[in-house]
Amino acid sequence: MSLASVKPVASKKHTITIEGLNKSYHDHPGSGSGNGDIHYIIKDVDLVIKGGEFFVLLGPSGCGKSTLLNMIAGFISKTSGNLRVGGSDIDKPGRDRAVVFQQADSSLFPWLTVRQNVEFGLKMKKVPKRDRRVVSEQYIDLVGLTGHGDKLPRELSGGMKQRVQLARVLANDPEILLMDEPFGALDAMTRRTMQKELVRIWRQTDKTIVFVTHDIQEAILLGGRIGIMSPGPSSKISHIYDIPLTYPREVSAAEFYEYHSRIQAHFDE
Amino acid sequence: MSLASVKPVASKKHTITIEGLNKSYHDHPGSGSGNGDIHYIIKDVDLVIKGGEFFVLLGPSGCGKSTLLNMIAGFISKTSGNLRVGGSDIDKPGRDRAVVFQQADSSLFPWLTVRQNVEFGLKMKKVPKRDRRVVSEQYIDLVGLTGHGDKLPRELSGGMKQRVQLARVLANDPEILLMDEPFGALDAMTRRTMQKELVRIWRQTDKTIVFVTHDIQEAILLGGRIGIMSPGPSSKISHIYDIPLTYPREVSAAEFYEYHSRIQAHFDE
Amino acid sequence: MTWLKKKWAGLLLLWIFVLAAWQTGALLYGPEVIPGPVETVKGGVELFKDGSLPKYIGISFYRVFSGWALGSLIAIPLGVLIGKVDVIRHFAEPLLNFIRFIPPIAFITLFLVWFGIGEQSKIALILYATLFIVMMNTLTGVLSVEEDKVRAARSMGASEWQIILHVIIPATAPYMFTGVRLAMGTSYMAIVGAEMIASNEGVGYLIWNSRLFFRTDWIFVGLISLGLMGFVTDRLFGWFGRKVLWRYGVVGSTPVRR
Amino acid sequence: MTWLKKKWAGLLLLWIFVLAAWQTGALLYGPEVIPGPVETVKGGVELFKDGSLPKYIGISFYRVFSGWALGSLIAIPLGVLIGKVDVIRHFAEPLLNFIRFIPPIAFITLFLVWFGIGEQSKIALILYATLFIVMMNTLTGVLSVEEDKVRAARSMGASEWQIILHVIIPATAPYMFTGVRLAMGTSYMAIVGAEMIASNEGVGYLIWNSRLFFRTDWIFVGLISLGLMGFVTDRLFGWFGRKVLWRYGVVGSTPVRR
Amino acid sequence: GCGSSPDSTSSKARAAENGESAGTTETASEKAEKVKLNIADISSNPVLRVAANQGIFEKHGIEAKLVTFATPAEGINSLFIKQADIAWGADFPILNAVSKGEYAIIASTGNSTDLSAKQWKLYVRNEIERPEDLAGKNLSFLRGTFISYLWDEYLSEYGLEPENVKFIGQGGFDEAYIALKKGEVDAVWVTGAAMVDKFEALEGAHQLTDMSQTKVRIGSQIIAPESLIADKPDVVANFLDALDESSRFVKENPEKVADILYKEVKQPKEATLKDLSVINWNVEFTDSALDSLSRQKQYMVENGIIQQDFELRDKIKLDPLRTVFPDRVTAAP
Ligand SMILES: Nc1ncnc2c1ncn2[C@@H]1O[C@H](COP(=O)(O)OP(=O)(O)OP(=O)(O)O)[C@@H](O)[C@H]1O
Ligand SMILES: Nc1ncnc2c1ncn2[C@@H]1O[C@H](COP(=O)(O)OP(=O)(O)OP(=O)(O)O)[C@@H](O)[C@H]1O
Ligand SMILES: O=[N+]([O-])[O-]
Ligand SMILES: [Mg+2]
Ligand SMILES: [Mg+2]
Repeated sequence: MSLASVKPVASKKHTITIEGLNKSYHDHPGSGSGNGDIHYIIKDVDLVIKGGEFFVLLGPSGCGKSTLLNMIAGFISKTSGNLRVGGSDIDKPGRDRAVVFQQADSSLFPWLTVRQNVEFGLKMKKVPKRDRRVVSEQYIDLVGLTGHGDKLPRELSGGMKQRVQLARVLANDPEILLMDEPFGALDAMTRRTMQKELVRIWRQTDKTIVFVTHDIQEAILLGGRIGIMSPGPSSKISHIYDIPLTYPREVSAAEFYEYHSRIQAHFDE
Repeated sequence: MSLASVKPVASKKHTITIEGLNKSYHDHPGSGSGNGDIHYIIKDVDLVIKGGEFFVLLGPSGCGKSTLLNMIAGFISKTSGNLRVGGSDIDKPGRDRAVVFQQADSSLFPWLTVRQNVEFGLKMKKVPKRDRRVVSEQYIDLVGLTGHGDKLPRELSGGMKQRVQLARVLANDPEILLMDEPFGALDAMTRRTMQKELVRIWRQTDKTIVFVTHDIQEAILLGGRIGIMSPGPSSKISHIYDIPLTYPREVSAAEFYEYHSRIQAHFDE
Repeated sequence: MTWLKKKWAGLLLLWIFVLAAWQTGALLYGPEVIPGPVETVKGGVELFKDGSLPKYIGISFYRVFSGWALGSLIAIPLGVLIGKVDVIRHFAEPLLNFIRFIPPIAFITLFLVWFGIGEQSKIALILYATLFIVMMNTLTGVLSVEEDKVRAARSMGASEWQIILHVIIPATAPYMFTGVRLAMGTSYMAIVGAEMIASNEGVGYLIWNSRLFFRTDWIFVGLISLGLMGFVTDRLFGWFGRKVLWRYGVVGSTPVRR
Repeated sequence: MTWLKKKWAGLLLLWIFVLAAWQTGALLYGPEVIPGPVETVKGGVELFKDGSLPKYIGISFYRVFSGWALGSLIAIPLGVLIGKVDVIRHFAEPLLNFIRFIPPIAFITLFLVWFGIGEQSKIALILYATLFIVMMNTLTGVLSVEEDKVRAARSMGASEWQIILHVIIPATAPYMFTGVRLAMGTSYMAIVGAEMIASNEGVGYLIWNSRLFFRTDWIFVGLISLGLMGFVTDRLFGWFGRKVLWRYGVVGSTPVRR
Repeated sequence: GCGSSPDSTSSKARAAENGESAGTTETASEKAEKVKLNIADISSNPVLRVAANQGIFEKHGIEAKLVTFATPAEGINSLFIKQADIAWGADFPILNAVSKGEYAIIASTGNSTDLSAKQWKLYVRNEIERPEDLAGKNLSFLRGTFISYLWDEYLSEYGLEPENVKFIGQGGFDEAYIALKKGEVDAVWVTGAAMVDKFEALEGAHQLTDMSQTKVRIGSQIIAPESLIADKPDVVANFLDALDESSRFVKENPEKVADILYKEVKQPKEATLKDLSVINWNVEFTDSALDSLSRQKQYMVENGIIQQDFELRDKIKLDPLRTVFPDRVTAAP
């Protein structure tokens, strides 16, 4: 909390550039409704996410937030358009883009200890055991899990598991963090704590974050910019809000309430 | 919303009276830690919940909220103390006390349609089919599920399923509704809608509600009185807040913020 | 390679591959050991023409079906009972975990004594092969009914009997279905044992008896008939489950643990 | 009635009940049909004293263990392969769903040809009985590995081979374990068939051969030995899973679908 | 001996000759209810199946139900569990059965001849040219049958000790065939046309001898519970009479019998026809039958197969046989 409350603009190379991006599926020919029609989930999305920024994707359930994030992650392929990170086209997952999933239970490796989970990426890169240990200690400390390194995921609470996910991806030193409703499964109190922690970590490390949520309050608490996705099908980024509030932010602040009302109004209309 | 914003005091008979209530478990003799010691979950709880009131039980995870609620429901037995509803001791579940569970998926009957779920209690009472139909229509409408009566639970969203739970218990015309974090599994937007709906339904019907949550904001949005449970073990009701705000309540109101700060402070200390 | 992913192409290739492997084996070992596809088809036609193959399939199917249906009908209530009543479960579990390792074939003599040399002893053997699978699946199903469902029913005024009828049984349906479907597989496996004794007809008899005359082509006809009978009835039953029991959460796909 | 719930009391009552039922049966049918507990114990002692029972148990255990272990070792990689490679799965699935209805006993002649009259053909029969269960369980396990885990590993830079080794296999471990444990049960069931052929020793031989001399007491000794062997090794294996594989999510309780 | 039978006298004529006891049986069978009998059989034996198929049992007042087992021995065992009333089989399982329960031999089927002994053939691997070469080899025997006895006699004839060879127990001839083919056994006794053809065609093996070259003659006997013999001697007699008629039918109508066997148990016709050319079912009881029984019993007692010795003559009840075929009982136990 002793850091400056406004982030310095990061270098150009981490920038995510999206131009005229489309994603469509063929309707199942067998199913009752469609007969092979093309069904657009995302249509003509243009977006530039600058290196080092905390960008929030906000939209109702089913609008295509995960679809967009998964394309950036390289998990699913685009139908057409351009999608570049730091100048190179994205066609598969890469160590530069780390993903924090909503369900820690389905994405952590339950047979590995917290430390082994955190060291997973390094082990895949064949980093020697001793070096791995140094890195994992550092990130376990960073996310506030000091002393829990030898526990298995099942021995942790939901919030702690999400911290493990964070430490696990940070240990690989990615340039971008892609987070798909990472706090959606947590209870209200834990969620509040985790939001604060994430802001702290973001400010301590030098990462670009793309954060998906459908909670307006969470979006305003976290985002430097908030991209609103229109409801699907054929959804796009309908508006981008700049949130120039200083961190850490408080729900009770007057400006906070103002942004909340504006964005809420955007959805209500 | 056209009803008066303050509920009339209801008749005496629905009152829940709790005096010196205890619940303890023997530690497992086999497990490493304990050797048959008695472990108090709840110790010396005194509480009177008046007929027709909306009472919220607020406390951190694991403090014993569900344990207390399950004793009122008659699902688990008390270790000692008094527990009466309308003058008679509680020792087993009864039609007068309906329960709305947190997980709709585990408590609804997935093989029955919405309507059949709502008619379940009446069918057990051998009410004729035609009469059942009249009642179920009424409550399906009340919870805002008009037209969804022939769907199966799996075809509904999380919020809709909780509406089915509500309609299902209301159709039995219980005197008390016991609700254990019924909106805990819903996303933020749906949860807000359901909170509003619950207040509307409570004001339209003539029920006593005991509502368990660990979300301060939810507690203040809903409760006429809020009972704070101290963290376990041996937890009790450490304080009761009166919330004399009119319904429907708004998070952004100044008084709301005041209550929120006070209760938050209670937990932080 | 996309055409490889098409189902029909895969199936076609599969069959070509299987037939080729079979023919190679036949050439390698000679027809008296492994009859080739052609010999087998000839043997099958021979048995079909004189009416014995359809008769055998019919009679084996009748035995499998009767034993399996009866076994399931007995096992389901027993499974529910064992699951619901703790005292009985304490009795029954160790016994079940002991008996389930004893193969049906070992009971041939006993069943002959009890049920005679007619259909009954054969059906009883199939029944035995069915019983434990269905019982243990039902039992597991009953034990995994969510407590919330039972509590909900109870606080809506359901009696214990109503809870069994309206909650436990429908909630356990997918487990029963899986058990019953797995048991069908075991029943087909048990038919050879059942028709080994005191029997003049049936696919199991054909397989076992053809050894005496060294008609390996007939053995193969029998094996293929068994495989096909199993495959077809399993698919039909899966389809039935999907169509009729889907609202109980029954999915029609292949059960894993045969 | 609380004492009834005590486990030892239940077990005691169970055994008294079982013994009583058994003795009643023996009295009813006569000892040559159902030998009573006393006759059976005598028969067992007789076989034990001349050393044949321990030898038979040892040799059957050796066969069951070899076939089961080999079968599992073959089935697990095959299951992973079938699960991971779509093309192969399209080939293999219909074939598996056909063959799984053909009982091990039907392959006796074929296995004799391939593996001779020695240990190998018996072990091969057990192996066959094991193969499909383990393979299909592994396959299902591979198919149910959460996509998130694979994606996480991939975006942390794991190669496809590393994903199989470090994600798919550990995540599938509980399924493999269940399959392997269920297969153990089936192996005990198959031992009678395996020892029906070209065999002069073993518990299955004892059961089958005693029929020829109508030594029903020995048949019972054999049956009880099989049940006990199965029960004990199953418990041991469950305990092993709980102790060694618990971090992979393996629970030690009885698998349902034998 | 083989020459003494079958004679052409019809059973009816003979029954008339024998006076009132057989005569009443005849009329009783026409008027009264048919007597139900479960008869244990194996699929490759034509005599019982033809008797059932051609209505011969029915004619003799018997409602027969054939129960098919894999081996005669298993059929005999079904007497113990009261699933069969009458069974047949070779000396070996018969003796095993009568040693254990209230059963008696009611007739022999007359197989102890050179001709029938010729049908048991010894196939050996080609490297075995003389009986002495069997030393140190693997010899196959079918479990629960007389073959172990046959080996014992055969080996001792050539001065070989059982300790010098290895016996491999097997469950069926198909298994023995494969084992011989693969060299896992070196010598197999086999019978039955279908099997003999297979063994004959086997490369690497040849026929060394047959059983007629040995001292061993096995008989085949019919066995029934003593209670049945005591309570319904007339039914037993009728059964034997029917069997005799059927065995004559079998000899006279080989084609028809081959058809019946194919239709009912799927035995290939060629195999049946070959078997029929040497089949020799004669309902009788001769000295050679008694002889083979006594010798085998001695072997079984000595080898612990029969645990409690017994008096053989107590276990042979020939009264029903005498009433229908008095001149065919030539041995007096
Ligand atoms: N493989 C697919 N084939 C066809 N349609 C798909 C596929 N994957 C997703 N969809 C559809 O795309 C739409 C967007 O899905 P997506 O998961 O991206 O939404 P979301 O905004 O992440 O929703 P949520 O907030 O519920 O996570 C949905 O309507 C979904 O049904
Ligand atoms: N059957 C039991 N035996 C022993 N301890 C139990 C049992 N049931 C609950 N507990 C313990 O009682 C305490 C209170 O549990 P309870 O479920 O009532 O808490 P809660 O306030 O509802 O928590 P949450 O907000 O997570 O639902 C916990 O520490 C729990 O471990
Ligand atoms: O009858 N015998 O099989 O020896
Ligand atoms: Mg999503
Ligand atoms: Mg709770």
